[in-house]
Amino acid sequence: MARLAWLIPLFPLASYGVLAFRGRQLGERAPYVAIGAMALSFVLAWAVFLEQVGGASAFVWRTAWAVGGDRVITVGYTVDPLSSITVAMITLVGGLIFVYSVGYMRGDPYYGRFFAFLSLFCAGMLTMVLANSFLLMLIGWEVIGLCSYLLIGFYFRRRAANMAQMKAFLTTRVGDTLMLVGIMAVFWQFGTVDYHTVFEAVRERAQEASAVVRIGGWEVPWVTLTALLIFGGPIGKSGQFPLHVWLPDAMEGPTPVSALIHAATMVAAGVYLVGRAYPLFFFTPHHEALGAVAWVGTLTALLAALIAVAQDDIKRILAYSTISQLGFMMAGLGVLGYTAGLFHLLTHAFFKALLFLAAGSVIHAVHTNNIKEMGGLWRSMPVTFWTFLAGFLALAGVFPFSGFWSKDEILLEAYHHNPAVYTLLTAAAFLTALYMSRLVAYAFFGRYRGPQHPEPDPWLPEDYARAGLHHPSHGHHGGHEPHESPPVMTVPLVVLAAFALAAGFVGIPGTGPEGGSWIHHFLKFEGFEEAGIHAPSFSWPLALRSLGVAVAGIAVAWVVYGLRWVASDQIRAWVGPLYPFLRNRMYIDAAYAWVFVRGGLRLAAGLRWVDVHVVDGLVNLVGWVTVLVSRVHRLFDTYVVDGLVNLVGWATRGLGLLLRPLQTGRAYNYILVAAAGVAVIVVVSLWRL
Amino acid sequence: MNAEALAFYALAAMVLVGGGLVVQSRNLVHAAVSLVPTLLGVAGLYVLLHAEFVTAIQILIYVGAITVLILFVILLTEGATGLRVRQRNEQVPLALLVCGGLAVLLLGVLVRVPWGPAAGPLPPYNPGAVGRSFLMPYVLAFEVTSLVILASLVGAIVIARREE
Amino acid sequence: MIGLSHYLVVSTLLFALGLYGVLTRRNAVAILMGIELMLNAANVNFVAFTKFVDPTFVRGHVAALIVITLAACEAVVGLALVINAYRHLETVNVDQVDLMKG
Amino acid sequence: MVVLAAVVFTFLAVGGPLFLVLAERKISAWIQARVGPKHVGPHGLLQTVADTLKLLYKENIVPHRADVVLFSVAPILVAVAALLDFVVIPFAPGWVVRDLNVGILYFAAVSSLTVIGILTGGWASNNKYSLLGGLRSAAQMVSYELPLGFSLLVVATLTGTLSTVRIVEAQPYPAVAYPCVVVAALVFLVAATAEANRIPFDLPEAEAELVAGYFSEYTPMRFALFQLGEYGSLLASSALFTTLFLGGWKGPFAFPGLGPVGNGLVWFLGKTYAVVFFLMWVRWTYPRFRIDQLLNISWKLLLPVSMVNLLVAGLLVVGIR
Repeated sequence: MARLAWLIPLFPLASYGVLAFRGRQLGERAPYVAIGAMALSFVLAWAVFLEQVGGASAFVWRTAWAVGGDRVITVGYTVDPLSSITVAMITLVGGLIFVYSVGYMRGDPYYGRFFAFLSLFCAGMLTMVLANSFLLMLIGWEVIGLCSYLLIGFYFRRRAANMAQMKAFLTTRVGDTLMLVGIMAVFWQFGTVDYHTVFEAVRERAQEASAVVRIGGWEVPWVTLTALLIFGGPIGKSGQFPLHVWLPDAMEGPTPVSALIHAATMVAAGVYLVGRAYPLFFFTPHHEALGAVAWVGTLTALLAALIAVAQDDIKRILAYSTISQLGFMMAGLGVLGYTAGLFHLLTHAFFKALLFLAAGSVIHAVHTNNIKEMGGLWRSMPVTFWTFLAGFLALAGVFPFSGFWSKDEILLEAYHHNPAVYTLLTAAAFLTALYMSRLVAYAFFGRYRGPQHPEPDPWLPEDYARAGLHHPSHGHHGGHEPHESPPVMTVPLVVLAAFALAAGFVGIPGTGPEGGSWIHHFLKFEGFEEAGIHAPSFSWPLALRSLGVAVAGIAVAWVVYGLRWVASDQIRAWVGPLYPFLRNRMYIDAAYAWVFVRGGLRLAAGLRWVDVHVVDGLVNLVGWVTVLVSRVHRLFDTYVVDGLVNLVGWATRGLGLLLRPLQTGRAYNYILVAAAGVAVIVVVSLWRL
Repeated sequence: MNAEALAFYALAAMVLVGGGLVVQSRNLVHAAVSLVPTLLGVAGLYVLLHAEFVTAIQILIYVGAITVLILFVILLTEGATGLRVRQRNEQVPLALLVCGGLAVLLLGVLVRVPWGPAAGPLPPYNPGAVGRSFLMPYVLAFEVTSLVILASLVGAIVIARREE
Repeated sequence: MIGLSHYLVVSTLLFALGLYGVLTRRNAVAILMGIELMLNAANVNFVAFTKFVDPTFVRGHVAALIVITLAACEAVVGLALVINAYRHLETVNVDQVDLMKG
Repeated sequence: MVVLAAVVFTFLAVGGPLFLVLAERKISAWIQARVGPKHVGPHGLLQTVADTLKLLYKENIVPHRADVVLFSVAPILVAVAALLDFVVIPFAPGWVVRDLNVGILYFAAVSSLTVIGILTGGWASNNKYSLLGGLRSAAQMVSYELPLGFSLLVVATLTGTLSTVRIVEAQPYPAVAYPCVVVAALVFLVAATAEANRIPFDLPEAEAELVAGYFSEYTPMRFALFQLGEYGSLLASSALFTTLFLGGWKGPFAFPGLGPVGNGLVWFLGKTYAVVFFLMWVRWTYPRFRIDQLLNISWKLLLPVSMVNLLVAGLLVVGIR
């Protein structure tokens, strides 16, 4: 089966090809192509995955792609536990989101294009996961970046969407450039970009004193520098602090896109890459690259969770939650919790996709993104509510939902390897439960606060309105109570909810050999054993503590937002400037806008000022002076100089007449001379011989 | 005189007579048609040199494509009208001198240089050897050539199309 | 026995013929034909040297093939230029294409 | 070998096309519910022989102010190019004039010579219809050479050789390659029909527009040479199609008592004439394309399809290996 793994990304790619050229003609039938291709990939991916589960050994196929001297760049694919489980997750979640999109996007004038982009995205993502080398990975990486750009700006007539897509592309570009430099460094150091070869080399060099490079006064080991440069890519793609700013804005795209790309898969690409290149990070002196990963992750997790508490837009809350959870994963990987971080990546994909899709269903029903204008939806939208609740419980980390198991793993690893990180992550976990409960309380409980006659939908792009079309997802006319979405949208929710509930069971201790959990057995990093690092075993007190934290978060939120024993205004007054600080996203976006955007504009304006006043002034001055002087000179000129000039003119003309035949402007004359010249050179060289 | 020599002299004659007609014909269509025996003769020389693949490409590209293109352009522009127009510029005598001189000099040099024995036998299966050469040591040249093709393709279309 | 110098003689003569065509023709297409002759002469050299001097990697064949390819490119672009010139100036004689002359 | 080559060539040069002309007339007659030639010889079998004799006797006319040299050379070039195609066709095991290691490339190269004959013939006639026919023909043949070449490359990719004999030996193709082979075969068939200037691609000689295209001005023997070239290349294309896609001399069973060569000849000629019959059937059934349709089919349909096909074939070969 593993030999056929190269077909997995090809099906969506073929679907993209068909839809790109024939999407318009296919019209309403476009999704069948995309879903059919995804289904094929899904079957193949699960076959490969189950084979790996059954204990098949890792399989790498590669062939020479470009040969430059003795350096060979290979192309191929890797099938091992990590790539197979990720591929299985992507095809499952992706397939469900495709199905959901059939309902959500119905009637869109660019229906075919949407599925074409989604297909291309899946092709890129699967390529990136299955790649055997940094270069092929980079190709997939850039394809998904491109698709993210295209899909964020899918409603391309909306200015906000255009701004968001550019922001996303440019922000991630910062990280990608660093990563590209990192890959070049890898190629420079090892002469190849093949994962296997590079990692073997890194492992061997770990013992000897690694070469250092001087930056300013510091001596940085090569490996560390390379690892950190490569980590730049994940920082951008996975929305880690300080490059996280694009992710909340990316919610301008259609909701299925937010679910697929900006929650479940693409943003996880960075985490996956860190997992894939783990030896590079691990075999640095004192694991210092991992320390950086851990701290970036922790900081991101905490800050994003703080910001999420003060947001009102449902998709924005989920976006910050995504950032925060990605921070958890990074932190998990950073504190030597290889399995824990990747396990959280998988469970998070299920429950966050679920949350986004459910949120899309809610938006679809109530025509607003503001949770303060929702309320009481549990009665009118039962399926959405129950599935959202499942996702919420999983994200908050309530026993026995999947988030509990994976988050607990991360906290466990942190507790053993880095207590400071553990403390901060526990705080973040508390905040996670808090803001999610707030969201649920506002949106689903209380009474409906939405307008009875909603104004035109803010998510309705102008061109739909101009075309006299209803927004696909908002096909029904407003004016009455929201109601449940069609089955094509709710069925994927139910399936995802089942996974959100159950996917964590593979992390229960005792499901694997020797009392460990199955996931620990399946996804493990060989380097740990060599280094004598053992995964800490499950501990009840810690699990209870994290469960307690989650319950505490929910309880606090319930008291404030559900039962309203304490008015939220009061708390707002109480925390003082903290609330506006968080509400405005810690002013990070504003700071970037001030520094980079306004700075750029200021610089341009300054240069323009210099141009207008100084340069032009000088030029004008010179001009005036010249005019003045020239007036004086005019008389002199007319009589004396002109005479001279005419003399020169006549002389030149005479010379010109003399030399004119040489410059004929006819190429064949020149060629003749050139040929004669060659003959002369031959004669001369013969002479000297 | 053995068969190889016979073939060589016949082909050489074909090449040179054809080439002479190409540069000498007043009628451009005749000149272009004379390219055919010249190029085919060169292809024949390649056969004698055991370069089958180059032969096939020579015929396919030069005779089948470039000559047709040239004929096409002649027919589209002047056709046979060239008969009434002076076909040569004023530097014929000088050109004769230079070309003749250059040829004599080069011949003198080429014939005298001892080129040394072959470094080895030709690989037996030509297309395969050429392909391997293209994709292993000369891959950069190969790729650059493909880029040039693309550029000239686009350029030709842009230049030759009628302005709207 | 036909040796390297035989081929070199043929190619030299062919080259001289081509050069003569390039130097004396007025018609742009005829000049292009002269260039083709010169390129062919060079190719004969490449292939002959491959057989008689250096067969490693059949380098000469590779060079000849690249020359053929580039000759095709050159012909295409050159003829496109000719067509364009003819359309605007109604002549393809290079000494009459002199819009830049003062 | 030389004797064999001479025999095959003589047969093909005279017998093959003569028979094809008769076959075309008979088949067209059947399709149009006529009888066709029937007076000369039994069932009109000798009709084309008689026609040829008549053509030999008649005067060769050269149009006023035509270019005599090119006018005479053009038909010979066309006929010779068509006949040279047969050099690489393997008729039976061992029955091939030369098994070149660049066989199919050679075929493509030589068949492209026809264009020059047609173009010069059209020009040399000093007749605008002939010239237009020649130009159209050149444009058409150059356009269709590309898809033809790509389908040849598919076969070369799958079999790993350019030699026609080895290609026959490599068949049948592996089952996974069938989709590629079928697409390549269809592209080849269409492109070969176009290359042979046959209906539905016979614009260069469209009677209604151009009298008879590039050979309007040609009389007896030279006209016969053009016909020889046309039918010769038709036969050659069919033979190559048989070689590349239908297994050449191989057959599902062997006739007893014929030996390997006899069997090979029977199967090969049988398949070739079946293809010829198919092409004639098409000719007498379908109308002609317009020039824009013709060019669109080549550049917008056949070329992309055959390029993708080549890509898939390459992937398949890598995958199989």
